[in-house]
Amino acid sequence: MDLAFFIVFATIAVISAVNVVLQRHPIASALSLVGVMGAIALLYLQLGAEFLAMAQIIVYAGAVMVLFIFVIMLLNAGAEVRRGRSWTAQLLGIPALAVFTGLICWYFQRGFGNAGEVKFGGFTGGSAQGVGYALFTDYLLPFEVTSVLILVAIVGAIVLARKEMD
Amino acid sequence: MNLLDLLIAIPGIGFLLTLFIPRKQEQAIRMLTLGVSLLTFVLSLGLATGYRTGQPGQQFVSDTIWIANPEIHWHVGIDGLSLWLIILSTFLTPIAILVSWRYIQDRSKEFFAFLLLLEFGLVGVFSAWDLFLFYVFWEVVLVPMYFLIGIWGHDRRIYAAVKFFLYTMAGSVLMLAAIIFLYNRAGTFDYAAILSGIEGGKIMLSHGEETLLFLAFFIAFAIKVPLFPLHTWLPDAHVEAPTAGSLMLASVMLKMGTYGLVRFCLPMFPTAARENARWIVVLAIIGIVYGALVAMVQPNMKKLVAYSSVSHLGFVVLGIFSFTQMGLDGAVYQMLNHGISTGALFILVGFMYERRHSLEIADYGGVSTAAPWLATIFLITTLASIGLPMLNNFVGEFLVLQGTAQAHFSWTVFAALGVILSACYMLWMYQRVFFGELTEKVKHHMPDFSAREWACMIPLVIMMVWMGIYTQTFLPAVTEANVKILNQTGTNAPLRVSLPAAGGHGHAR
Amino acid sequence: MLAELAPANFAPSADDLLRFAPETILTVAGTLLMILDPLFAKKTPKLFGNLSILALLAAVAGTAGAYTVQGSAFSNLLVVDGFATFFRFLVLAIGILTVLASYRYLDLEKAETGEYHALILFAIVGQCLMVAANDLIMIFIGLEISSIATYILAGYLRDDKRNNEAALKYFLLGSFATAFLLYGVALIYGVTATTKLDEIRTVLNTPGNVPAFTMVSIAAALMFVGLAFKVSGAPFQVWTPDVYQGAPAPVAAFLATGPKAAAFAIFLRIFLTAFQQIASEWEPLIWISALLSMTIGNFAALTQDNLKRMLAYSSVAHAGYVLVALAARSEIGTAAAMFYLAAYALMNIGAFVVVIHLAGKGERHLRVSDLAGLGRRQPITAAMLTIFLLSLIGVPLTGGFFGKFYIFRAALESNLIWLTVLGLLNSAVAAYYYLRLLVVMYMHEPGDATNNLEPLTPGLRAALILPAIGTIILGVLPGFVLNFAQRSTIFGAR
Amino acid sequence: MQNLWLIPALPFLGFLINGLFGRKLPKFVINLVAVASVLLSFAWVMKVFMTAGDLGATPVTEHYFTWIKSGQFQVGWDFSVDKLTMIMLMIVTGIGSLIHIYSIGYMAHEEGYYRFFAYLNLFMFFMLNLVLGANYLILFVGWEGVGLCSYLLIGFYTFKQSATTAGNKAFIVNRIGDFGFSLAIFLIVVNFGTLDFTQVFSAAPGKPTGTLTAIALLLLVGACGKSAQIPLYVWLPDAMEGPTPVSALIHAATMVTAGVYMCTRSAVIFTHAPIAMETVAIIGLATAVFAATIGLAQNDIKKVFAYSTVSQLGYMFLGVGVGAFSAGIWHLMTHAFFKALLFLGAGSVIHACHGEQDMRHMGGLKKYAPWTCITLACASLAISGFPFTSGYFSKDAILSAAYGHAPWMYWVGVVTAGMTAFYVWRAFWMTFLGEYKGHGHPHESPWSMLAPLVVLAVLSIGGGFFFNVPHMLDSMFPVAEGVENMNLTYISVAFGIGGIALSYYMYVVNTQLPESIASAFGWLYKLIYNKYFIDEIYDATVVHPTIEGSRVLLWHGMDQGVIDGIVNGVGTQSKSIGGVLKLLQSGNIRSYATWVVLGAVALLVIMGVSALGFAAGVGR
Amino acid sequence: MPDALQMLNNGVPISWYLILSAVLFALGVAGFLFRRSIITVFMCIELMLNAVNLSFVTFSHQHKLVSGQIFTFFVMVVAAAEAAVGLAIILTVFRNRATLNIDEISSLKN
Repeated sequence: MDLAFFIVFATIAVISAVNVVLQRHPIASALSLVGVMGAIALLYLQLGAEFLAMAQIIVYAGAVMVLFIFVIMLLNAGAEVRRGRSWTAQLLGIPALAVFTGLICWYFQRGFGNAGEVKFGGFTGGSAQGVGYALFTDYLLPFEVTSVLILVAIVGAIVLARKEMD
Repeated sequence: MNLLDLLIAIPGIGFLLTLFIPRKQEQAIRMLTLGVSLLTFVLSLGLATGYRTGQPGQQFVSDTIWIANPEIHWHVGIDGLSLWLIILSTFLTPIAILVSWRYIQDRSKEFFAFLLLLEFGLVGVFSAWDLFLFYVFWEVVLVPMYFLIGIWGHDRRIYAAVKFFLYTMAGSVLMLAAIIFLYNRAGTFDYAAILSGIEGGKIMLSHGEETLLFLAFFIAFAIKVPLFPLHTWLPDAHVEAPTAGSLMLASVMLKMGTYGLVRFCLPMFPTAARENARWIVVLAIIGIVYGALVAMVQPNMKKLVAYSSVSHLGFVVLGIFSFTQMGLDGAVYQMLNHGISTGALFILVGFMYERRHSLEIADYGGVSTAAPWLATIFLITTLASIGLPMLNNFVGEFLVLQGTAQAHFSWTVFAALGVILSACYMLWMYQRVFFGELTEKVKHHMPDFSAREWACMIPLVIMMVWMGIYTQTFLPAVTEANVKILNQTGTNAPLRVSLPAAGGHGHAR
Repeated sequence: MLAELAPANFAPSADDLLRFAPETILTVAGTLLMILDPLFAKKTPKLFGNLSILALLAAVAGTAGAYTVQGSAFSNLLVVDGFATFFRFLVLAIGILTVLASYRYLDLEKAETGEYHALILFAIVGQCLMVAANDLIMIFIGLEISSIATYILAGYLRDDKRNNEAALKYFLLGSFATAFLLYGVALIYGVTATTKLDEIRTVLNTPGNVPAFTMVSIAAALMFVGLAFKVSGAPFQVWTPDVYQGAPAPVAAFLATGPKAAAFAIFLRIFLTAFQQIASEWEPLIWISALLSMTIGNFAALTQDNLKRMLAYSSVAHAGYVLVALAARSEIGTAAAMFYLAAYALMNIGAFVVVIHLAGKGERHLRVSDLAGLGRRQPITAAMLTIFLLSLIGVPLTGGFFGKFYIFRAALESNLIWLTVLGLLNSAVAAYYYLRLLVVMYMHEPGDATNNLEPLTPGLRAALILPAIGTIILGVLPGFVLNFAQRSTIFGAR
Repeated sequence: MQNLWLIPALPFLGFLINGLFGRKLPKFVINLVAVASVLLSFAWVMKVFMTAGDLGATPVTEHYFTWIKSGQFQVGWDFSVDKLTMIMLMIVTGIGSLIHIYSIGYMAHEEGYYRFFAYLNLFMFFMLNLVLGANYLILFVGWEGVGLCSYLLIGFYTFKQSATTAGNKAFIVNRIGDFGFSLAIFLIVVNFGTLDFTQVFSAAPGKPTGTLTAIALLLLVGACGKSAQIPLYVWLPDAMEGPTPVSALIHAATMVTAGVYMCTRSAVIFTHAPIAMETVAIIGLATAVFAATIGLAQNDIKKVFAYSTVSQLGYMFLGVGVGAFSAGIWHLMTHAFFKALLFLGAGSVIHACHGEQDMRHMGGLKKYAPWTCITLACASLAISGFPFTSGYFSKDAILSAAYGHAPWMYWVGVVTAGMTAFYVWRAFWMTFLGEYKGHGHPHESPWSMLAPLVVLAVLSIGGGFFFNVPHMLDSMFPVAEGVENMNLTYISVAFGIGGIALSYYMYVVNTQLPESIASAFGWLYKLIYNKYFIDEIYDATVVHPTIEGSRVLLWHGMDQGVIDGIVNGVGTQSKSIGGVLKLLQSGNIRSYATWVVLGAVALLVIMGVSALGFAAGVGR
Repeated sequence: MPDALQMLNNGVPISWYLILSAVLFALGVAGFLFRRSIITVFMCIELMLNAVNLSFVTFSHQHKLVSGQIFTFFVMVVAAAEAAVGLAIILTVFRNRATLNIDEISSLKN
């Protein structure tokens, strides 16, 4: 069932991602992105990252995407208008992207083609316990420092978003 | 701290001191800078009196580590080559200050400070015995001159200043690359050590490397000289610069190029120098004739003198690349001569500009009637410039051409054309400016020399005559240094002296 | 399972804490500023600047303290070695100068000073972390702290359209590039199963890992994208001019120096430790990038009329010079890059300070022609700018020259002859647009901008004179800094 | 020690005093200084002459100091006196003294009086240097120095455009000659390693003929410049713009003969270079004829004498060229007497006519200026080679030597002699006979001017008889095997007298004749009258193309067009490259992102490809 | 098709995961390049980060190490922080320009 599971959710992820790119309205994109994230969360489960799967759903698909949608609503952003254009992006972007994807995939296939298989339960270190342990021992410093990051984000959001008091 | 260190330090300190005088105190600034430069000059005479010919190596050496790694030394010293060039610099700086005494009214503080900075750099360039140090001074000189031209120059001063800076910069970055390359190869910046390393085979350069290094140095120097066809910055820079700027530029800064050729290009890369001499000489000769011809048709006095510098410096390069004792001696002597006589010409043209506010030849005429002494001194300078015997340039030109003749007679034939042409353009200019009917405009604007102007010119005239007649004051030290350099290039061909043969048979060629 | 996970020693020791002292000090100070902000912002706007300078000075002391106990900390996530210390000092110094340069600006623009300084301090925390990090995670987090803080700073004057645009561009493109960097990190992790630089190196040095090299190269290339973006090396420099131009001038000064120095630090550390084994592979990348950066930066700057934009292009070109040092991939090259970054930081901040001073309220006077007659109206300011410009050109007796000399020396020693020649010729081209400023400043008659120029405030004066002195010292007596740099090229892992 | 240095030093002292302080000195002091310095110098020459003993056997040589020393090459400031020098010294100081005295009167009313004497003294200094120099370089010093003084004195009237232009022309044409001379010096050093006369001459016989010929020909170029020989004679007629005493001293008696002196001095080299000798003779002869023909049709009294000088110098060269060095020097001396006299006399005439120089506006001066008339007659006789005058001896010596060398040269020379007599006497008749056609009242000159005329008249008549130069010099230059044939002498005398008679007929008896001849041979007359248009040809072929070529091709074309075009072009191109690069910076975030992606792709390709190769390499 | 069904039960090759992540990454890039709404563009960045996270977790599985997941964890945190700041920036832009079209935010150029 592993492969089937993968194929199903990978397909969902890709289709949602394509939808993110193709939708003209931000809300549609945002919802598609939630789909991608959900699919990826399930793949995480397969990869043995239980904690991350939950976090993905709660933090990403939940909090972050809600924030996005909130802003979209706030700004009343409608479907995008085709004004102004970038020839560079169109002319050079598509071939560049194609080559990029092709190359990376080729390298992956070449470099990790026989690196093993993924199966449910193949790795189980990604439980809340395992992750938590690592976070508070070896990765204590980044964990603590992340608080600075978040502080900065808070300060930034306040500084930028608040209206002039006076 | 020996005498040489002092000579470099004093102008530098003077420069800093000047910066701290309030700008309102213009007279004090002038006096201070003049005092500093005179002090430097007087002290520099100590080099001449203390210099011992016949003593090997450089003298007045001062060698301390400046930067430990990479090992860069404050290594200064002089030999016969640098001795007189240093004194030339210190000799001309007070004159440059005097020349600008009244002319510079705007931002005089910066002006006089820059002159001292310039002197600092010049003395440093000629005494540096460490390639890095040399490069530092080489570039330091660039800055004050850039400002002198750009701020106090004439109408197209900005174009001229930028052109001057970029031209020189383009050349000197190549030299920097070459210096670094040499350092990586030799592990030292010390000139003497590199020299002996090359001679002793400790520093092995492939043929291609040597040629490229030679060219990198050569181009930097050739631009500074300037050698045809890299000369076009010169007329612009000269014409636009204030008098003192033209003076220092022509008299001393151009010599940095030729000095570099003698000091570095020849002894460090002897094979490449010999191999490339042929086309360099051709360029030098083209420069001589071309500079003279173009000078002839200039309607602007300063431009005329500028092109004449191209021509004169062509002689110097020719002498250097003749690889003969006489040629090299002549070249070095010619550097000094050109410094004196062309410097004097620029000063005189400057004096005239201060009076008539024009550099166009057509705006003058009959000046000799209005200002006979000005005319007289100008004439003497003109004559010196065209190489009249008993004045300085003759000796240099003679030696250069003689040396060239020894190397390659046909070169001399073409180069000597320059001697004819120099008479043409200088005398034609002199005629148009000083002779003819005295117009009203000239009449009322042409007072004769003031005391200050006399003070500028008398030393120069004395030097012209002294260097023209009693060359033995200067030449022995120069010869001695050149012997060493030629030995390094391995090309000091002996003169075919044929004393009266007993049997009446001189040996055939 | 717990037993399996139990580490031998994870509780941070006292030394570990000392090694982390600068970051701690700055974080505390930043937080303190936030707390004080509502209380004092209206009454004593200068307080925050003063406090930040105190904090930064304390952090300098902390750095010095940390230097006395060199070594790795926090499970080898951090490594305090000479290299890290050098860059910590550097970013702290940049911070001090930025704060000095900001007093008058914030005052004129009536901007909130508390958050501003807090963000500067946090950005520096991030940079200090980056330069001392030994783990790609730490590098990433440090980088993000610094980046996010600077995204905000770039758009700090939120009612200014230029600020908005700068922030948006910086943010979007920055995140975009970071994604590439991360992808590279992921690949490295995939190949070597670690994110610690020294361990990566050990893995790569182990014989028998040959097939992995392709993947590592790809990873290096992707990381190169992200890093080159941060240091504005071509062809990832595109954002630089727009962002520097749009950002508040003191922030632009900071952007051009602080994050750049820190990014170069990790660039050097990653490529010279982790990827040392495949150096011959990535050398051509650096080579090309260096040449492109120098050329694009210098040539595009030739026709710029906006001072900030010109300085932005110039900073691209200077990134190119540092990349030359990196291309030399030797210890001398590293020392050269370090020295150059120090010299560059000083002269560039100095130049920006003059721009800040000149621009005035609302940054009205940003054109090159606005400098006209500065030499007459404010000779000291002009003289200082002259020193910086000469240093940027690379005239001897300034730090810029010695740095350039040292870089090209390293390059030649590694046989990068053509790169050296092209680089040097480039610096001759560069002379043109720096000279143009000198021309305008000294050789044109004073115009509107200079005639109404207010005298230098103490903060700006200090922010001008300190870098000027520093530039000269680096040019005349580079020995001290150079020795430090040379001693510090031995990375902690070795 | 003869203290030879005193000889030039005295005039130099005079120059310094007058030059530096002359403006403030009273006239008589200036006179005193100027004349006394030259007279003293003359006296010192005589003293040396008396006390030096046999100069032929032991020349006096004195070394003062080393002038230039470079490697093994060394030139000293050396003077030496041998017989040749002695003769030259006496001519220079003697005639110099006379002309200084004459100038007191002549220049009395000129502005810049002190300046004139200063220059004149300076000229004496350099001329004496030239003569005394013991090596080629010291000779060259004098050589250039006299050129300078010539320049200064020709252009003495600085406000006159024509005068200053003539000065320039003189200097520059001389420079062309000096170009050759200096090349000769270089060749000498290259081949001999020294410039000392004694060493060079003792080594010369052993050198290959080719070398010696080259040196000799180059020396000849120098001599042609200074001594106004074809093709460099053009400056001398123009040089008459200077005050007349200058024409007499510099452009007749002394300086212009320096070329002859130099060739004679280098006799050893010339005699070993037969081709060069032949060239000298032919150039001399050609110049003599050529200038004489021009002289036939000139109306300016000084121009007539100027062309006559050119012609006579041609004679001297002829003498040198055919090997009769001493005859050349003899003619140099007699020419100095009579030509100085002619010029001074002309000066007196011009003085009398208030500055008029055109002979058509003179006439009948015989009764107004009798002394001038008599002395000029003496000079004219001498130059015509009237028997037993000075010219008779020296010209005869040259012509007979020429006959010995090649008879056709003799015949050409004789015809030239006839022409010489004709145009000189033509001038005499036009000036002194007939009616006065000028303005104002002509008057005789003061005694300070007449006294030198008288002395010179005596020398012109008797000089050849008293001073037998070939005899004096026969230890240095053995007298050429002259053809002792009195018939030759008779023929030349006959030509001379014939010339005088013809001119008398044409200008006194039948005064209409010249005009009818002129109109009959219109084109020929025009050609001669306009000096064969040589100046115009030089202008059109050399001067103009050089100047315009320099201006248009070199300055505007090469310098400003090509070189600066490239330099500025690099600048503009750089800027336009910058402009293009700027366009990449479109401001659009999406295109920026595209650049990032493109860059990433490029890196991936490069890295991937090279890594594959690397892996393969390691794998192997 | 028992074979095919059987195959569905097999494990998933690591490379497939990686290729999936590459495809998602590329789609993110494509969105960045071709979308005009700033918010969508920003979301595309999130998509790219997710793709990267996926490969981290994959590698974590491959190496049986939790560190990859830790990395992912931090990436999430950073992404959240970025989202806050980014949206604030977008807010200010919108406030001043009343547009969210990325092509219109190009006044700083050349």
